[in-house]
Amino acid sequence: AGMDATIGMQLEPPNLDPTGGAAAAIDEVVYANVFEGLTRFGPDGAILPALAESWEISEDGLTYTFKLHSGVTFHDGSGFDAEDVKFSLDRARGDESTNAQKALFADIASVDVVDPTTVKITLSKPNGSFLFNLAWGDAVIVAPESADGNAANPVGTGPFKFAEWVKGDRVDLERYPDYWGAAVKLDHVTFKFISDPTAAFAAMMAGDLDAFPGYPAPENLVQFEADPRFSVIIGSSEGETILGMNNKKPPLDNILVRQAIAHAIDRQAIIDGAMFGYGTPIGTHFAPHNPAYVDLTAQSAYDPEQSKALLAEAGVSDLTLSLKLPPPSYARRGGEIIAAQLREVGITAEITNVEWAQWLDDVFKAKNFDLTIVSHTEPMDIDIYGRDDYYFQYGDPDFKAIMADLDQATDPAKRTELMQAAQTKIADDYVNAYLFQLARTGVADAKLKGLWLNSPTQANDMTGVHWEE
Amino acid sequence: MTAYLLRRLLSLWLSLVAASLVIFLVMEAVPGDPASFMMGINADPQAVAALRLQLGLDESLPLRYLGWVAGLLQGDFGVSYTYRVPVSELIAERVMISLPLTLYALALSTLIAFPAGILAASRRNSAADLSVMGATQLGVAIPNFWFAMILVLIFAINLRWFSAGGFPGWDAGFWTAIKALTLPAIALALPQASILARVMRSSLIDTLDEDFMRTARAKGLSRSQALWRHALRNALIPVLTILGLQFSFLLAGGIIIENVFYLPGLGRLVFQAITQRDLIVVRSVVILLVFAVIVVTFLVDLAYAAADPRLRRHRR
Amino acid sequence: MSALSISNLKVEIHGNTVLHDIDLRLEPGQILGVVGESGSGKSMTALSVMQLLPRGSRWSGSITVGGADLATMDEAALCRMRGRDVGMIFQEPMTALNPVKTIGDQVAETVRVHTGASRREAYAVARAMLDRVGLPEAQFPLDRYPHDLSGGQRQRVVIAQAIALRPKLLIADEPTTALDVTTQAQILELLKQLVREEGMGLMLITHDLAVVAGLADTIAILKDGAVVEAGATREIFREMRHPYTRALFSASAHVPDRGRKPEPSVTPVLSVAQVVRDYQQPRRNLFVRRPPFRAVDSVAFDIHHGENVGLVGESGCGKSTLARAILALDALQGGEIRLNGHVVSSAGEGPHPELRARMQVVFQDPYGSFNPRHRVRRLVTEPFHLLKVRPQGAELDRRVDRALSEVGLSSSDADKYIHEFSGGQRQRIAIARALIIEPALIVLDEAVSALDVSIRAQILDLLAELSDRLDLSYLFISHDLSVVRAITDRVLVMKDGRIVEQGETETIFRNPQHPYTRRLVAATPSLEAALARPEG
Amino acid sequence: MSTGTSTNRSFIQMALGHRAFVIGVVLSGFFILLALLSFVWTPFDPTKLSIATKLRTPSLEHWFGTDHFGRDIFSMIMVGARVSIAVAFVAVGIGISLGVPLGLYAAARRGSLVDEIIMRGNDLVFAFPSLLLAIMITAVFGPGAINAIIAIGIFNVPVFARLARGAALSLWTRDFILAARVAGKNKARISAEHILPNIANLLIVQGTIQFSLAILAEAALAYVGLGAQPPLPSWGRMLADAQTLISLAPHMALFPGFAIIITVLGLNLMGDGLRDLFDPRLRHGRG
Ligand SMILES: Nc1ncnc2c1ncn2[C@@H]1O[C@H](COP(=O)(O)OP(=O)(O)OP(=O)(O)O)[C@@H](O)[C@H]1O
Ligand SMILES: Nc1ncnc2c1ncn2[C@@H]1O[C@H](COP(=O)(O)OP(=O)(O)OP(=O)(O)O)[C@@H](O)[C@H]1O
Ligand SMILES: [Mg+2]
Ligand SMILES: [Mg+2]
Repeated sequence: AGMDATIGMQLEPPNLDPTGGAAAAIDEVVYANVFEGLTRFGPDGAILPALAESWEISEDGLTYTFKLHSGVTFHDGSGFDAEDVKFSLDRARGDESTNAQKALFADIASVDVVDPTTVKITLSKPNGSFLFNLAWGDAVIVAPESADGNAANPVGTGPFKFAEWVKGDRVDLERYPDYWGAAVKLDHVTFKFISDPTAAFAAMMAGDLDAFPGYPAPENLVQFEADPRFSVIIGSSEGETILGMNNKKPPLDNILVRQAIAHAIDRQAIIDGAMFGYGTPIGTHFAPHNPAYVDLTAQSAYDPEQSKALLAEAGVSDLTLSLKLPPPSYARRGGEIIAAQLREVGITAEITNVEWAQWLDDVFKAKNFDLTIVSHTEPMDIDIYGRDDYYFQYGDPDFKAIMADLDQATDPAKRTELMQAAQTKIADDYVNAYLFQLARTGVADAKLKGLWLNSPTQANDMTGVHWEE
Repeated sequence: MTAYLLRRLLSLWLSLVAASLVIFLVMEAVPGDPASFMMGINADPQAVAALRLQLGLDESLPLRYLGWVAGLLQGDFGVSYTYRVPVSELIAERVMISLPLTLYALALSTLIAFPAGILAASRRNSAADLSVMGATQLGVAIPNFWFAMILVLIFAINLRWFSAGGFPGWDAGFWTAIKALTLPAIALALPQASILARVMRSSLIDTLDEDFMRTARAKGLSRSQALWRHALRNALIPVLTILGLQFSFLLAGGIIIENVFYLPGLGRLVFQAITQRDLIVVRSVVILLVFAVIVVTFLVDLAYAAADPRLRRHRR
Repeated sequence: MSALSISNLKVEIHGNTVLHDIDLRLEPGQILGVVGESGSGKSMTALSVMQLLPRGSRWSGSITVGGADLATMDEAALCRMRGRDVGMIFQEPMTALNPVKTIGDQVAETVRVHTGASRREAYAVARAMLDRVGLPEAQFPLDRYPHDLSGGQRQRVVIAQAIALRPKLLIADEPTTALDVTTQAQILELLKQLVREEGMGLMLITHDLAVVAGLADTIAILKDGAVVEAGATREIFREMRHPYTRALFSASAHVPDRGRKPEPSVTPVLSVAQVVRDYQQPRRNLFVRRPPFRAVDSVAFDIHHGENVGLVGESGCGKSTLARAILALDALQGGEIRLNGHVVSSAGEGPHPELRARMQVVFQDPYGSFNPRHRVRRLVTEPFHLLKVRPQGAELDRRVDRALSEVGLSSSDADKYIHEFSGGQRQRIAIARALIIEPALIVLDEAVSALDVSIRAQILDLLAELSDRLDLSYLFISHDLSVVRAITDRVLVMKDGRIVEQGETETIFRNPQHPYTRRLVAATPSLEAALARPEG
Repeated sequence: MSTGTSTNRSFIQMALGHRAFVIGVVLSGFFILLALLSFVWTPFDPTKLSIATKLRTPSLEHWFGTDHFGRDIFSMIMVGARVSIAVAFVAVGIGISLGVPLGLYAAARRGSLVDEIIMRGNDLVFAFPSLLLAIMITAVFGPGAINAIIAIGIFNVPVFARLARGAALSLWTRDFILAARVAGKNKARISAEHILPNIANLLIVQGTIQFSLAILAEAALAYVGLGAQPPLPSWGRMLADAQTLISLAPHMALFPGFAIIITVLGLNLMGDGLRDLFDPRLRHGRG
C-alpha cells in the first residue's frame, strides 16, 4: 500500500517488447506505463497526443507532420528525438520486422526527420485510421541503442521504468523521476501473474493484490460487490465474442445452415450462464459502445423453431459439427452452453478443448474446424472480414469494396455510414454467430482510484492511479 | 562398490540418452508452432517466418536434436523461445522455489509419518493404530488439489493467517519465505505423509516379526528398546525407496499445487511452456527432472548400502 | 535350587491349547534334553520360560527360574531376567541375528543392557565371549556383519550373546538343525563344555534322539503338548516304558528292508562322465570379469538298474547343482551325461522329451514342490507333458489311481488341493508324480530331510519297496549319513564339487578311506553308539 | 484366486469377516452401481442445461443441488462415476496386459539383455514426472478420455512389470517350477501355467490400488482440462468447474470431492483387505 500498488494479471507476458510479440499481456504491463507512442488511446478510446505534442494532416490525407515533445528522455538517460521515431517506424515495417501488427504500417511510404522535434510521415494512400494505428502498443517508440534488449529489459519513455521481472511471478516497475509529463502518484507498481481463477479470487480476498483489472471469474463478482473492502469495475472491452464458423466448409458454406445456427443460440443464456450476466449481446462484429454501432441482434434472435425450419429448408439433418474451444472461460463455458443449445435443434456439436497454440495451428492456420468461439479483442477489427485467408474464410468481394472505401474515407459521417454498411453486410450473410461484447470486469481495493473502466486497448494504464486517503 | 558405481553411471548415461530422445520426439510431435503462437492471431506471415528463422526452427530434425544435446553437454540449455532468456536462468529461478518446497514437504511428511507409523506398528490393532490407519487411508484418498483449495479457503480467506499464495522471494527473509511455502507444503505433504506412514508401519511390522527381534528380546531388551535399536534401521529400506520416489515426484509433481498457490515453480514453468509451445524449455526442464530422478534413485541406493551392510558387498 | 522348574504349564494361543500339563526340572550343571516330533510343543515350552510367547497367548501353571517365580514378575523384572539369568539360542541361525548390526554390537548389547558397562568394557566382554565360542579375533573382528558368516559361525555368535553374562540357565532350541553334521558336532561340543565349566543348566531342544542320547543327563519326551515320559536318559532309553518313546526310538533307528542286490547291467541307467558345472560370478568391476565359480568339478560315476546310490557331503559342496545337471535343467560346461546310453545333457542342448521322461525328481521341501493352485490330479499328471501320446479320460484316471495307490494314498485324494495334506503325504504325492510316467531313475534331493522321524521312516520304507518292485534306480542326495546308510547300495562322497570317495555303502561307513569321509562319519551322531557308551 | 469350492466358501466367509474389506467393497461398490445405473436411469439429464435454475443448493428435487449451468449434480456424479471408473479400469487394464507379460518374460530370461532392456525401460518411464508426461501426451494427441487412458495406462505398465518380475523371480527358484521343467515344459508355458496363477493375488491387490490411483490421476488430468471432454461429465472437471465458486456454491465442490474420496477410499480398503485375505500367514497351511 502507501505509494505502491500490486496489480493482478491472468497471463504473464512472454517478453516485454510490445513491438516484438502479439501477446496482450505485454501491453497490459508496458503500455503507457513504460512505452509511449506518438499517439495513445484515452480511457474512453479517444486518440490523444502522447510523444507527439500536435500534428498536421495534409489536404490529400497523405502527409502527417508530428511536432514532438522536447526534453523527453529514455529510461537509460538517452534523449528522445525525431531520429528515434524514424528508427522505430522503419524497424516495425522493415523486411526483418517481427512486429506482429506489421499491417498497421503498411501504408507508410516514408518517414522523414525534419528537425529533432519534427517528423514527417508520408503515406502511399490515405488512411482514415492512421492516427488510431499509431496509438497501438505495437507502434511505440523505442531507442536504437536499447531496442534489441527490450524483450527482457524494456527501455521506454513512459512514467514508470522497468525494475525487475521474476519469471512466472511478477514484473516490478518503479517511478521514473525524469519523466517529461505530469508526475505519477505511485512509486512502485507490481504486476503479479496469477493464471488460476481460484487463486486470483483467493489472492484478492486475502489482500495479496490491490487490484485485478481483468478479473477472470465473473462468478465471483457478486461476492466482491457485497464486500465493502472492494470495488468492482465493470466496463466494456473491445472483445467481440463470436461463434466462428468455417464458411467454406460444407454444409456451413450454405447461408441457411449458418442462419439456422445463429437462430439456435440464446445469447442471454450464454451471458448469464458463462459470464454470470456480464456482457452485452451483439448482432454483428462491432463494439456496442462505438458511436457507429448498429444493433442487429433482432436479425438473429433466438428462435429454435425457425432454426429447425431453416435446417429443413437447407436439406440437412443429423448434422454433426466440431466445436473447438480455446482456454478462456468464455469459450469453454460458452461452448458447453452452445453445444446444449444446438442439440435442441438437432445439431451435435462435438467439443474439443484446445490450447492456444493448437488453436492457432488447427483452427487458425489449417482451418480444420467447423465451429469455434473466440473473442476478437483488437479494437476496430471488422476489417478481418475482408481478408481472404482468415480462419472463418469469408472474404466476400462486396465487403472488401466497403473496406476499401473506408480506408480512403476521412470524412467522419462517410466513415460511419461505411462502417454501418459493413456491419449490416456480415450480419446479413450470417458469417458468424455473434454472441456478446466481452465485459471488462475488474476488482480493486475500494481505496484504489484511477483505474481504467473500459479497455479501448489492452492496457493497465497506471499513470492516473492513486490511493484515496 | 566401485564396480557397482561404474555400472550405475553407465546405465545412468544410457537412460539419459534414451530419455532425451523420447522427450525430443514427443515434443516434436506436439502440434502447434512456437513462432505463430508468439505472434498471435493477426500476425503478419512474413513476420512469423522471420521469427522462425531467428529461433532456428527451420533446421532439420536430427540437426536440432544434436544441437540441443551438444548444448546440454556444455551446460547450455538454450534460450527460451518465448521469454528470450537462457533456459538455465529460468530454471535457476524456479529451482529456488521448487527445491525448498519439495524439501519442506518431505520434511513435513517425514515428521508426521515416522512417529505415526512407529506408533501404529508398535501398538498394533490398538485404537491408536486404527486411527492412524484410518487417517492415512483418508489422506491417500483426498485429491491434493481439492485439499489445497480447502486449505486456502480456511487459512487464507477466512482466517487470514497465511497469504493465499505467491512467493515473496528469499530476499524477503527466510521466515517470510518459509511462511509463504507452508500451505503448499502441507497440501503436498498430506498424501505423501499418509503413504509414508503406511509403508513405515507395514515395514516395521514385518521387521518386528523377524526372528532377530525375538533374539533381542531374549537378551533382555524391552519392547521399545528392541524397536528402536533393532527394528527401525531394518525397516528403513522400503521407506527410503518411497522417500526417493516422493522426492522426484514432488519436484515436478507440484504443478497443480503450484497453480493453486500461484507459485512460480518448475512444474508450472513446464506446464506453461507446453501450452506456449516453448519446446526448448519443456525439453530442457524435463531432461533435468529425469536426471534428478535418476540421481536421487542412485543416492537412495547408496543410502540402502549405508542402512544395510549386506548390500555393501555383493550385488546383482 | 533347580535352575528351572516347570509344573502344570498350560498355554493357549488364540484359544487353542498348544501345551497342557508340562512338568520339567533342570538342575545346575545338567543338560535336559527335550525331544518330540514337530509341533509337539518344544518351542512353546522354551518361549514360556522366556515369557516371549506369540501374541494372543495365555499361560497358567508355575515356572520358576533359579527359584524366582515368573508369575510374580512384571515386564521390567522379566527384561532384567532375560539375557542375564536365562539365555536362549534360537532354532534358525540365519535369521536370529540382526543383519544391519555388527556381531560385536550384538554380543556387547547383552552386557550393556544389563550391567551399565561402558562401551569399551562391553566390547571386551564380547571379544572374550567370541573367542570362547571359537571365533578368534584375527578372523572374526567385532565389526563383522552376520551376513558374511556361515550358518555355524552365526550360531556361535548367537551362543556368545546368550552366554555373555554367564546365565544360570541356557535354553537351546534346535541349535543345530540348520547345520551340517561337522558343524553340528562342533556346536554340541561347545555347549557341553560350557555346561561343565560354567555350571549352568542347559535345556536342549531337539527332535534328534541321537543328539540327546549322547549329551543329555535327563530327558523329557513331548507329544501333543504334554510330557509323556521323563527321567534319566539312560533309563528312558533302556526301559522305554511309553509306547510313543518306543515308536520314536524305532523310527530314528529305522532301516528299511531291502530286497535282492541288483546286478550291474551292461549299459548303466545313468552314466555321468567328467561333468563340469560353473556359476558365473558377478563382475569385480566393469572391466574385470571374475573367473566362474566351479560348483561341480569333473564328476564321474554310473548308476545301474535297480541300484540306489547315495550322494553325501556337507552343505554347499555341489550336490544340488549336480542333481540339476543330471536332470538337464542347466547346461554343462564340460563332460557328458548319458541315460540308458543316450546323451541327455551336454554343453548346450536339452534332452529329447522321451529321454527326459526316463528320469524324474523328488525335492526336499514338501511344501514348495507343488503349485498350490492345482489339484493333485493335475499335479501328478504334469510329467505326461513329456509323452507324445498323453493318456486321456479313463486311462488317465487309471494311471492317477495307480500312482496314488502305489504311494499309499487313495484315489479320492486326486481332487484335493495340496494344502489339505500333511508334509509326509505331500512327499508321497511328489513320489507319485515321479512314478507316474514309469521312469528308470529318480533323483531324490534331500527328499526326507524335512520330515519327522516317524514319517521319514515310512517314506524310506516306501522308497525301498518301490525300488524293489519296479526295479527303480535312485540317486539319493542327503547330508544325513544315517539315512543314506539305511537306504543305499553305493555311496558317493562329495567335497567342494569333487567326488572324493565312492564305493559300497557299508564298506565306506565301516572303513572310510578319505580323511574327509572319516570326519563326516565321525561327526554323525549315532544313537547306538551313544547308548553303547559306558556310563559316566 | 483359488477355485475349489471348499476353499471358496471359506474365502467368502473370511472376506465377510474382514471389516475393512467389507466397508471397502460397500463404498466402492456403491459408486460402481451408480455408474451402472446411470446407463438406464438418472434423475435428470446430466447434459441438460437450465441456466434459470443454476447454483441451486441441495433440495428434494436436486439431491446434490445444481451447478453453474443448472445441471443436476447428482446425475452428473452418476455419469461421472461411469467415466472415472471406465478410464481407471481401462488404464489399469492396459498396465496389466502389457506390464505382466513383460515382467514375466523378463523374469523367465533373467539376467539376459532383454531383461535388462525391459527393466531399464521401466526405470525410464518411472523417471519421467508422471503428470508432466501425461500433459505432454495429451498435448500431442489432444485432450479426451481416450488419451487420458493412454497417459495413465503408460504409467501402469512399469508398475505391473516390476511387480510381476519380482514375484516371478522368486517363484522361479521354487521346487515346483523345477518339477515342471523336469516335466519338460518350456518357459512360456511355465509362466502361463504356474507363475501367472500364483502371482494373480498380488496382481489383484496391486490392481485395486492402481485402480484407485488411476481415479485420482484422472481427476487431476480432468482438473487441468485434459480428461474427458464436455458434455460428458467427469468428477475432476466438476471440481475444476466448482473451484471458483467454492465459497459461493460449496456443494458444487463438495459432492464430486466426496465421490472421489469415497471411491478411492473404498478401493484402498478393498485392496488392503484383499492383501490380508490373500496373505498365506493368515490362511491355511503353515504358520
Ligand atoms: N504363533 C503361533 N500361533 C498359533 N499357534 C502356534 C504358533 N506357533 C506354534 N503354534 C502351535 O503350537 C504348537 C506347538 O508348536 P511348537 O513350535 O512348540 O512345536 P515344536 O515342537 O517346537 O515343533 P518343531 O520341531 O517343528 O519346531 C503347534 O501345534 C503349533 O501349530
Ligand atoms: N545360482 C547360483 N549362482 C552362483 N552360485 C551358486 C548358485 N547356486 C549354487 N551356487 C553355489 O554352488 C555351490 C554348490 O551349491 P549346491 O546348491 O549345489 O550345494 P548343495 O550341496 O546342494 O548344498 P545343500 O546341502 O545346502 O543343499 C555353493 O557354494 C553355492 O553357493
Ligand atoms: Mg520348534
Ligand atoms: Mg542342496
